[in-house]
Amino acid sequence: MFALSDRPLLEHPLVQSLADPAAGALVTFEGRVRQQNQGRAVTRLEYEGAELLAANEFKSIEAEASQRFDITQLHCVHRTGMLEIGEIAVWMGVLAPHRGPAFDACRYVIDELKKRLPIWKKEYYADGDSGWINAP
Amino acid sequence: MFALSDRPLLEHPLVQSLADPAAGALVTFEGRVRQQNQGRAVTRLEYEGAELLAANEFKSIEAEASQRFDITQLHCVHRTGMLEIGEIAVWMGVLAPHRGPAFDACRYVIDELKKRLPIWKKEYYADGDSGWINAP
Amino acid sequence: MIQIEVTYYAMLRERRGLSAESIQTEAASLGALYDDLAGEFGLPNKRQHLKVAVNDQFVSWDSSFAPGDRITFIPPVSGG
Amino acid sequence: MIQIEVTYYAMLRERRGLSAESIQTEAASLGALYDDLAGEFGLPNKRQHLKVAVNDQFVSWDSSFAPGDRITFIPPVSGG
Repeated sequence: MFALSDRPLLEHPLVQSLADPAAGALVTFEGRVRQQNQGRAVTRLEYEGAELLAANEFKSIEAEASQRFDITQLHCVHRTGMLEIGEIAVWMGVLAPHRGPAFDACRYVIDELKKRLPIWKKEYYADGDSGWINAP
Repeated sequence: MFALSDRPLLEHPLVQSLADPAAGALVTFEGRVRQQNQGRAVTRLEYEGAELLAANEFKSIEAEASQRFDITQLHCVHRTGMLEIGEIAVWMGVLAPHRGPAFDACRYVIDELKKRLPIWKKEYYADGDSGWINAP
Repeated sequence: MIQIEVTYYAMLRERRGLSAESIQTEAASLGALYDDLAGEFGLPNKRQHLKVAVNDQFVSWDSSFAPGDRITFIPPVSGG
Repeated sequence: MIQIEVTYYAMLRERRGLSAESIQTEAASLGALYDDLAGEFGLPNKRQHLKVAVNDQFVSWDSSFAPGDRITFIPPVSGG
């Protein structure tokens, strides 16, 4: 399951509701706002997402992960709006009977998410400049 | 850093105190008590550890991980005492500038921990039997 | 001439100056529609760097569209 | 004859019936010490399946030991 949220992610119900008595392993990934990117000092970040399209595309990624890896539950939340340094931009958790597939699936999903989900990041720099990442 | 704890792990200071403004990625692993192991219904588990020896051996594992992977912080807590189904037996978190090394280091450390740390698990089964795992 | 809804995000939204608008168009495909809008509003992205969705499903640039469809142009993504 | 402290864990602790004890021994190596104790108390593990530590550092079975050392026999581990 996937959601966008404009609130601190660890408060989100999807973060709290991973549970399965058959699961022996939980792997989580958090992407946090770094104070620099490619050598430039970053002061804050802004994220924007196309919510329904992102949810649809995440369903495809989740189906791929479930087919490739023996996992029981997968939750992911991505932040929108303005974020300060150290805040969590994306959180995901994968439950599985065993740890190998939990690691593999978590890594697969974050890699695909970054390539495919319609979410955009704007960086604000210490020198006052700003820009959308991947803009032409 | 490593600790043993006889309390629910998510309350432990080492779980709460991972933070580094240079870190862009956090990968965590939780090993949870499963309701069955190798086809037998498990009702609860007991863990026992050799604390100082485990802390020393974890330092070696942590040094290996820091040498192999670009990580900034590694915390791990292992539970001792009696655990119910679904409780967390081991928690670890790895902070790194980027996600690849965070995943790789987390996986390396849990694999080595399971092989090398002087910690023992006793399973209690639904049929009333019990036994130390890996006992001869 | 049909009426559709166009939704803009990120750099496209900023350049256009709004998030969504209703448009009358005679374009025969999504590709032609984008080229028209890019010319009219000076949208910064070349079409080969974008993807396109109709009613929240990704589709190909040569797809057609129907009155009332919601069309979204997807600039290069940078989530995570 | 020297006095040392032996610590037991898990299956060894259960079989011995205690966690630690002071022992007088004439054994010349850790291997000989374990063999003596295993024979006396019926410890379940063969030595080749164990590791041994002196004062919380792993050492080899042919290491010697000194009066007052704390010796721990490590059965096969199963943490995580």
